[in-house]
Amino acid sequence: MLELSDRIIEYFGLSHQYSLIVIVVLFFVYGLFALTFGSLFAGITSWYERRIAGRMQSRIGPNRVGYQGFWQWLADGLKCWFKEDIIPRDTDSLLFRIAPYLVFTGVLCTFVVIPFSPSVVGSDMNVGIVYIIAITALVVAGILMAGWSSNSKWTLLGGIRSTAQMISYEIPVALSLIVVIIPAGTLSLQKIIISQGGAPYNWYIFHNPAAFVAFFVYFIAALAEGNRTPFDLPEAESELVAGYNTEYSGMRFLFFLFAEWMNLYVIGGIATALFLGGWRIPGVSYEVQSASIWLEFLGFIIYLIKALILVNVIIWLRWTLPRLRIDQLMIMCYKYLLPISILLIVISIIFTILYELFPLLGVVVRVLLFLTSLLILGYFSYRVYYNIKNFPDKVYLKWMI
Amino acid sequence: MNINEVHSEVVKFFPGKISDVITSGKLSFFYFDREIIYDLFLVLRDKIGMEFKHLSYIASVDMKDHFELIYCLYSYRWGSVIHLKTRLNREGPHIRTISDLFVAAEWHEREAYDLMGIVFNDHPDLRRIMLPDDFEGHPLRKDFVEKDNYHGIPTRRDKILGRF
Amino acid sequence: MTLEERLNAVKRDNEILLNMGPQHPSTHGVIRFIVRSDGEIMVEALPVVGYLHRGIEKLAEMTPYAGFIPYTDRVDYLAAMFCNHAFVMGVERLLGIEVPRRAEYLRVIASELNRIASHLISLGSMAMDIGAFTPFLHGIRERELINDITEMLCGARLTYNYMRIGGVSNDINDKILKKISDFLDRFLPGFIEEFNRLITYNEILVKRCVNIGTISSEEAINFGLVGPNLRASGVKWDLRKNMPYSVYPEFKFEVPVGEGFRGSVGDSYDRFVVRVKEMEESAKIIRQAISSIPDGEIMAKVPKRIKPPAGEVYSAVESARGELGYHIISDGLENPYRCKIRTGSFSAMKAIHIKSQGCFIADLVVLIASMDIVAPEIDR
Amino acid sequence: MSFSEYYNNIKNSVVSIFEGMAVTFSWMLRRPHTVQYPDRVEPSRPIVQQRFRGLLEVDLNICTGCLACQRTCPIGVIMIEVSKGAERYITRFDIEAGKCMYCGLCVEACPTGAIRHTGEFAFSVGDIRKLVLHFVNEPVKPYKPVKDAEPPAGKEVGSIVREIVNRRREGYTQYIPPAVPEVSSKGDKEST
Repeated sequence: MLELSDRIIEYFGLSHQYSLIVIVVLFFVYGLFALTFGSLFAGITSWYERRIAGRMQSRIGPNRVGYQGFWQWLADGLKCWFKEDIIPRDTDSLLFRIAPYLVFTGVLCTFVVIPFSPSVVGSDMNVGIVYIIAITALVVAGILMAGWSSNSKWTLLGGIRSTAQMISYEIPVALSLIVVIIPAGTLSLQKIIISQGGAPYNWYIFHNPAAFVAFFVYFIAALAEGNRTPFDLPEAESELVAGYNTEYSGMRFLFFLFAEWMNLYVIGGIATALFLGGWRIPGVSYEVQSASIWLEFLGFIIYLIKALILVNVIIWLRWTLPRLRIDQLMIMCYKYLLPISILLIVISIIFTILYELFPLLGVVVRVLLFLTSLLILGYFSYRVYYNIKNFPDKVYLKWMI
Repeated sequence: MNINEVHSEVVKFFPGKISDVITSGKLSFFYFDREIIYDLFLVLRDKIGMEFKHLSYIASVDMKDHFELIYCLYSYRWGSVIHLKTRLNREGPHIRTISDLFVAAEWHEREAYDLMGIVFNDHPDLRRIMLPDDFEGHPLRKDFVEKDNYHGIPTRRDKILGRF
Repeated sequence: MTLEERLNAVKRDNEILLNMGPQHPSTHGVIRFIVRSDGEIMVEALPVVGYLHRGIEKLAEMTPYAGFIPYTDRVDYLAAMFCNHAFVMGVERLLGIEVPRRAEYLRVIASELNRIASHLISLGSMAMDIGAFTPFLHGIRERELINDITEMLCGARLTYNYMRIGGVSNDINDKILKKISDFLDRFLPGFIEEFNRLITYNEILVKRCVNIGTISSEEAINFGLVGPNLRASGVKWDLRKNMPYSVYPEFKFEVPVGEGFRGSVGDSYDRFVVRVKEMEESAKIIRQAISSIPDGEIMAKVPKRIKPPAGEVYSAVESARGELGYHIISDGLENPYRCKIRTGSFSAMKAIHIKSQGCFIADLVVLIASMDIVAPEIDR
Repeated sequence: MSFSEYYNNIKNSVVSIFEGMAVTFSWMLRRPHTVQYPDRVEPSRPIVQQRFRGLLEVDLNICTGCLACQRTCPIGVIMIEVSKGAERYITRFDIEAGKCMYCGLCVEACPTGAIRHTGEFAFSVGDIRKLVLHFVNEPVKPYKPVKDAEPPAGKEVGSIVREIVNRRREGYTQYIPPAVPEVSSKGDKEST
């Protein structure tokens, strides 16, 4: 953000003593942009998720409010805004009120670090990843407050379950990110993206087999972090009615939902930044890209597309998989994800050393991994084709009916 | 193992306490005295030749001057079903429970207690199963008269037809 | 002894009393469980039933035989055809009427279609209780086709009132036969394989259902379990095979039995898989029935006012939830003197009460769903 | 927990999740099955099949006033009043659509098929008293079936009920059963 302010000062030819004001204005503008982008993204994903869920369950999903139901999220938002915001009688009212805002800010603060394009980023901290892991602890506090203060047994159960889950899954998230930091050498997200090349095969996901597996470990652990799909235990409808946010209504309830859907983008954003080469355009070096405005905008679009693909996978997982039980969740974290991610770090170190000794090996491994991922995609599309062939319902892509 | 073979076996154990096989309509059964219920069912369940291990249901019938309990037993090993009946007097019908022999019996006996008012001695958890706890009377009895309201809620539904 | 006394008798201080009340997303229908648990592990889940008690047995004593058939639909609205069949078969035995073969075939076709529909709902809602929404909606989509067929056949989607004493009310025509065979071509190889790939072999569902509420065969018989719950525990007992009624002996079908597919014999996963296999068998029966349906009229000669001779009869049918029997006592008048209805879910509740001790709250939900209990069947 | 079991757990879950996602993705490419009733209805999927037991309807041209339907109805939902005296008139034929369970027993009991089920089902009313369908506005002579003469042409199925259903938006007016026309005291037989 600081180079951006210097470039603006030269552009307008102001003298340098104004730089403080320009930085403050820039931060304010960026804060506004991050908030609106996050909320818009959360809103539209809520509509998008219900449409995708509909399609997967051979039904249609909301298509009445606006074109194809696009304004459904606005309608829900207004409904929640005008709905009466009930605070049950004997709740711990202070904690009850603060909890949703804590959860919301916890998620929003990660936007500081997630880059949008080469120069547009909140603040390119050199402790980017550590900051992300630290700030999500705020969400845990918020959920526990919500669970405890609603003063009902069900919400208490939901709150305690989700704290246990989120705290224990922060470790695999951190460890699996370290696997990528070893070859990158830095903690700041911008520099990690810069150190990845543009073309797909020199993304960090294909850098070495450990990073390839680490991508999936991170993805699963981040899902648990965001209380999504196989791990949406805290608000397990069938058992705990709605988990920690049962007693909330109106705008407070909306903040919880905002946090959940914004979390989707956070997971997608961090994964693209670290594993899928962020806003790098294939064949364009960093210097060229940061020079022209249009290439930066293209970088932002590419970043968004990659993040959206991951968000799509998260939504798709939600409507396919059942839910894990609380003890299976813990076993999976401590017996499967943790040892595997530690093992991956060791392998990643070995590979980085090997790459120093034989630079050619790096290219070979990268291309091999890239081909294996193409192979997996090919096998997957064969399975989809097999499904379609074996059932009388034929493909019908004019699905915007 | 149809009903007659079972009857001939069982009569040897409990002479005089078991009536002979009666067939009314399409169902054949025999009566047994109230006192021998526990031993009779123990024999029926555990004797090698019979092994009636599955208690299908316990039906309670109000025969105006006395009550009757119908027990239906299945033997999966021999693929046969038998029905047994017992008579209980009108005032204060009580019989020993068999829920310690058949776990299924516990709920069937609670239903008989709830709807017909038959008390099952030393039943582990003899409560009303379907009706609220403070409901007076046992509806399945022939002489049951429904009260007009329950906690102020009218139970008689007025005839709509003809008034509108 | 009332409920409060029962709870105070066993109260311990470190327990919390959770009220999985009548209004709860995962108790199928209106049933209440008072869960005594410390944290996640349950000490006991005491079932409280009776919220859906309509006193059908008392009503039976006030309505004539022919008029009671619509009431039998309401005993188990998810598998209403079986309730019709059991009652109607009982009265026919009392009257000694011989039902024409075509009517028997129509009854078997309608019943087996109803079994598939009932199993689709029970499997779907079990998957939904564990968290997977999509299988439930795929099941409902297939069930919609069955509803259309039954609507064309007998006029209603859920409470059919299709069978009459002495036969069936409506005849089948080629349009319905074609719709049934279309449904079967779509259902047997295609849907079941896809359903299995989507959810039955899904590792998370397997891990959630294996070794939950394991009931051995002796326990199952002692609890009085019937139907898929009993067969999943390894007892090969199916009324259609062991005490054949109607025209079932003419069809070739196997009885799936639980063999501990991924865990021990008689756990929740076995009950899930046994139901999936039973759907396949029912589809085979319907195929055979459609291909060999005889001609002839569909109603026997029945007197205008049905007055069966004094006597008793117990007629049982293998319903989707096990043995469904009517013990009808008639005293020669127009109304039955007493009509006891024996249903499958009633004894399954007792099994849940015993098997829920010591497992997680999340497992209670799985146990309830795997027993496939339906509230109206319990309370009648 | 041996290593092979550990490995199998991972392999099984990866393979089964992979299969499950392939199934759901294949459903994303197919046509949804929902029929968007009431405004976008597809002709290929009729809302109501032919034998659907919808609202009951009585065609008074062919009703003989034999009260068979009233007797067979298990819950007593039909009420018919036939005036006594030389000239029998049907003065009231009410069906309480709110309490009826659409079981179809009355339709089978009717000798001439006067009472029948229609395909109508959308009948929500603001006032519960309007749920009672009144089919007799002025007294009607019950139809006497002549041995071989075919019955007079009955109205098209559903037309009578549709009238009542379309009138449901008007306010509720108390239904007064029509008075029986005075037969002249000498009881001379008019030509019927």
